[in-house]
Amino acid sequence: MGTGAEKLMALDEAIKKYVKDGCHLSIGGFTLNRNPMAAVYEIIRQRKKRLHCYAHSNGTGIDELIGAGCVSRLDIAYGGNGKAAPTCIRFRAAVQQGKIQIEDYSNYHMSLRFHAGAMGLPFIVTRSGMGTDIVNRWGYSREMRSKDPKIPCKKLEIIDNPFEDWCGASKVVLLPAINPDVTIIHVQKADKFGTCRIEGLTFCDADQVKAAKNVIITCEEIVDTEELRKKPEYNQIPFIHVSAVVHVPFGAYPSACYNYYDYDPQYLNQVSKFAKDDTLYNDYLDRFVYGAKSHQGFLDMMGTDRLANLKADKKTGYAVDLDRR
Amino acid sequence: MGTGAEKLMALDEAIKKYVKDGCHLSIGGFTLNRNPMAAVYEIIRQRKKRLHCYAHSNGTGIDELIGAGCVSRLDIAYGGNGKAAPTCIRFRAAVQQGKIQIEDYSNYHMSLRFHAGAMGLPFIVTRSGMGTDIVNRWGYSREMRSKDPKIPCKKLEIIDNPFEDWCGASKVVLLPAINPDVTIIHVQKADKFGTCRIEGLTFCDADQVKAAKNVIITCEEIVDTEELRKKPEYNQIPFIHVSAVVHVPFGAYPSACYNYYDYDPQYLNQVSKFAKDDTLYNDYLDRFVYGAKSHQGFLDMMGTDRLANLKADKKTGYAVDLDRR
Amino acid sequence: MDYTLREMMAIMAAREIHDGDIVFCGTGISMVAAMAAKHISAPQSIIFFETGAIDSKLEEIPMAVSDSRVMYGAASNGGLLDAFATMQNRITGDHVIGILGAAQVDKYGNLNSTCIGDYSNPRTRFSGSGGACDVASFVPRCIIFMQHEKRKFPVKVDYLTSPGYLDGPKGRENAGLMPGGPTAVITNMGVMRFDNTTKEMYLAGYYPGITPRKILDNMEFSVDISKATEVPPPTTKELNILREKCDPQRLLL
Amino acid sequence: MDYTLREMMAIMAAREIHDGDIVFCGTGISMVAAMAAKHISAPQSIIFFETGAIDSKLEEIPMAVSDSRVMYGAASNGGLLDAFATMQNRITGDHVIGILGAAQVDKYGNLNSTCIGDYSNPRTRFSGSGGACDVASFVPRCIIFMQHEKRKFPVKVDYLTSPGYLDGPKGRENAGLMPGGPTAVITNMGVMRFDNTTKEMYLAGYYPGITPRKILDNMEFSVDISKATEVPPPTTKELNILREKCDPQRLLL
Repeated sequence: MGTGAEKLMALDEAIKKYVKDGCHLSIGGFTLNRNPMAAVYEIIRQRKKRLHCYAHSNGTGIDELIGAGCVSRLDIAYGGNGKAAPTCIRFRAAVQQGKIQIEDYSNYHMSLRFHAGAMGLPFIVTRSGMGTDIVNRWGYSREMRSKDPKIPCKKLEIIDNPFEDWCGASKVVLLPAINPDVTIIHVQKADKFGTCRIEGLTFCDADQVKAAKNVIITCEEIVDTEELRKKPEYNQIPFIHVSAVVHVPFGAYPSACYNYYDYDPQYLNQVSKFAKDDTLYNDYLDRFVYGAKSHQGFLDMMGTDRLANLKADKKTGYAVDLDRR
Repeated sequence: MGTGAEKLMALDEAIKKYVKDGCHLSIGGFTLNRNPMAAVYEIIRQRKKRLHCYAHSNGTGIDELIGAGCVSRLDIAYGGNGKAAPTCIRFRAAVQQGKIQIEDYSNYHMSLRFHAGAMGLPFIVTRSGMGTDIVNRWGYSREMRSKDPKIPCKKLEIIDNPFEDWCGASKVVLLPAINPDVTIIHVQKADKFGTCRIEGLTFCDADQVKAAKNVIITCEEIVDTEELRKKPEYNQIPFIHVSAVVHVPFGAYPSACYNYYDYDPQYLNQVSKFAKDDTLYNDYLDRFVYGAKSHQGFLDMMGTDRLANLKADKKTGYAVDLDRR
Repeated sequence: MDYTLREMMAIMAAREIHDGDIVFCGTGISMVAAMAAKHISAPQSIIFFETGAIDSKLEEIPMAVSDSRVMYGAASNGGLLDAFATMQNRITGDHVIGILGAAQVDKYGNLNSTCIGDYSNPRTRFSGSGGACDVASFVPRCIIFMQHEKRKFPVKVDYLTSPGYLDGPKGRENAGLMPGGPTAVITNMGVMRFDNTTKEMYLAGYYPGITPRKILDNMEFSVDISKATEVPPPTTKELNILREKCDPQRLLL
Repeated sequence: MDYTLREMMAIMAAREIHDGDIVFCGTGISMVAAMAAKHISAPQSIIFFETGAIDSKLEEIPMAVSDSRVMYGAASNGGLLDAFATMQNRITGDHVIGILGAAQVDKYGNLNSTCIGDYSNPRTRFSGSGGACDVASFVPRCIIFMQHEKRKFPVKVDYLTSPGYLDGPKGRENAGLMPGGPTAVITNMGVMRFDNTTKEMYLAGYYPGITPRKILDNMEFSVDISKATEVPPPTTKELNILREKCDPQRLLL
């Protein structure tokens, strides 16, 4: 929740103010696209610990947070990152080594849980997953749940349709809402008060924002309020939901930002190589994340030619004929 | 549901094909804005009977359908029409005279019920209305419900929160979904396959469309498919949901159509005067609806000067300084 | 400076709005009150409508919440689901103040905007809830506009459309509702508030020229008048802003 | 004309898609199959993604369902909620055919894409459901891509991520699911289908050069091979379209 005041902030300041050790965090975007990577790397640089994360399919962003040891618990539907890592590599390693606790959901389950949070409901209904282990197996035990007021007492509940067989449904699944302490998303355009215009697919970003107690927006461009308000119907997020606005060009890099730049296949392939080995991955973090000091430092390492090569074509919104092997 | 085929049709043909006596109907728009009035008047001209209508706040449209005797049953949140009729006059008369059966909901209730229908859920959750007569009093009896498979067996159900006090909720209301046989909406722009772009407030139109078995779109302009697809994120309704597309300029008149024209205060005031008396209202229908033969005939009666006076200003989307007394 | 009762009511409501409030507006006088607050004392208040427009600029007065005039210069134009979620959601909802009207109000602030007489066979039918039941269910503070007439302040409302405190203390909690309830009933004679403990209506203020006795004469139930004081009339500044900035065409005043 | 097994698989899947189908696409070979169907035999089929793009034009092959390439020329770009509602909703959902991959499939077409070993302490962790569990729950027809290896066709999946027919006839109904279930499992050796009555997998076709025996050798459970016939190889026309129109950069084939 935010007021009508101006909210421009530096990235390190926003992360310091809103992302606390142990807090519950969700990030926007989906696998290769519009992950708030600048914010993710800053969280790593500030060595945040014990985060409880909520993800439908935030490939790149979540995997780096896990790899850097920031995450203790994760409600997740999908840990994959396109061709470079069909299963996110640090996610896989952390689960196999028992370094994080996880609970599995489907993408619709997670989207609905954010939707319920945004709507102010305790739970939401779906017909997905009955008969599967997603419904039958819990990742967090009853005991663990009973000790932590920030986790719902059950993973889910199945009830008979109280309206007989209305809509042909005999039973439904009820899923508890998520209200993260913080949601961070990266958008194309925002004004200094936090009103956002997302271009292209919105994934679940708007619901993740509206469900959260605090919201950090990173954006490619700060746009005049008057300009954004000429077409209010294209602004998915009004400023009332936003706590901080940070101007970070290339803030989704190395993931894509529709109409601005493409994902960087070369970088994603390189991370995947490093990620396969604990030592190599630590070296990678030292060099590219801790060593970069800031997102601008990181972009400088990449160099302007490399970034220019990813520049989105005006007509399609992506880099046409980019070498994506 | 529609395919990828072209769906252009004449209005009378579309109404004849999809709006059957006794069918369950919802129309788009809200009180003074984007009611599909051309379709409403055509339904009246075709003397459709026994419609079961679903309305949050479709002032003008629903009131004319009721006045003309097309409606038997109505799930409704609000029957009002701005300054010209704070309570819709034919609606009031029909209820007081016992001519229609109604069941009361709130605007959020009705919006959620369409949302549930669009999502394919048997019911949806809210925290609105507990302790009120909207929850405690039913308009349709259990007996009536048990005889009609097209009405849910209960108005609603209250259950304890199965997740203890998650989100601070002890109880919630469950509302059954609506899946109308037909939804009719009026939009600014559509292509011949039915993909729609609504400008300005969307009200519940997209959910009403997605919840319905058949959908008629009336539109101000038929736009090239290529043109609409340059910005897919601004198209709220993809063609897969649409059965028929009808080109009807001024199709929302006498209600407003943002960016195209304003509502006509003079016409709405005139209808309100006629509506207060059964005989006068019948004369009104004879002259302006049955007598007009078609929407174009009706617009011709109004005259081009009158319509030109309602033309929307480019910057604001409405007729600036219109005499609205 | 002379003023009408309608102007007095608009100003009284405007005075209830704090800076930073998100103001849920209906049609009519509630819109003028919200605009007045924004121009006078709460410049950072945010006007929003159940149809989905947030922080509307309102260059002209809308005649309905669906009027295209609510869309102009807004931060976002969503739909009904967005608007009600903003109120049902505690993160934003706790910052909302609702402004409602009704045909009847009882001593616990419960509202009827549905019908007079039996629901299944009503003597007089009104518009129905619209979003009123939702707003009254969700938000922590509500202002209610009423005309002071005996039949409008009955012992029991004919139909309970929008929840006040229901049957008194714990009423909302027992029913499963969020905390909330009306904070002020603003009429053409005075301002009523609700006791923190009993949740019963009491007379907080009466307008210049009106006596508490006259107010009681215009209600079916009786209320405590011991705390009532005369309300200061609108200031010249308030009236000028109201007339010149909020409703220059005199559409609603 | 020579062809790879991957090309054969893509063509086999494309042949399952009917004109007018709404095709739920994942990443990789499923996208190529959907594009091939659209170019060859089902020009009115509609490609859509769980991320929310409907009827994408796909001028270049997307490398993930969030790739900006899925947005180009679409009828609408919504979000996840829109996409899954399109499938959960019977009006549109009954027209959807899903294409899924997995790490394991059992004889009732139940899929595992979560882990090998015990869920609370897995030997190998995979990506997890993504939208697969949802698609398999909602849509009436599903195509499954698999590599034919013994460990990928186990008697019991280590984790049941996405529902097939669960424990057989009535399995979905008893669990509360909608009708549906997989219609074909397309592997690098042949095509398996499911018996209408028993809901058990059977071998429907084997590729040129492959024997039913070899297929059985690569499965932990046994299936009926009595109805199996040799599958016609891809035609020159099919292959040309696949190579020239669907994946000219050879990113996925």
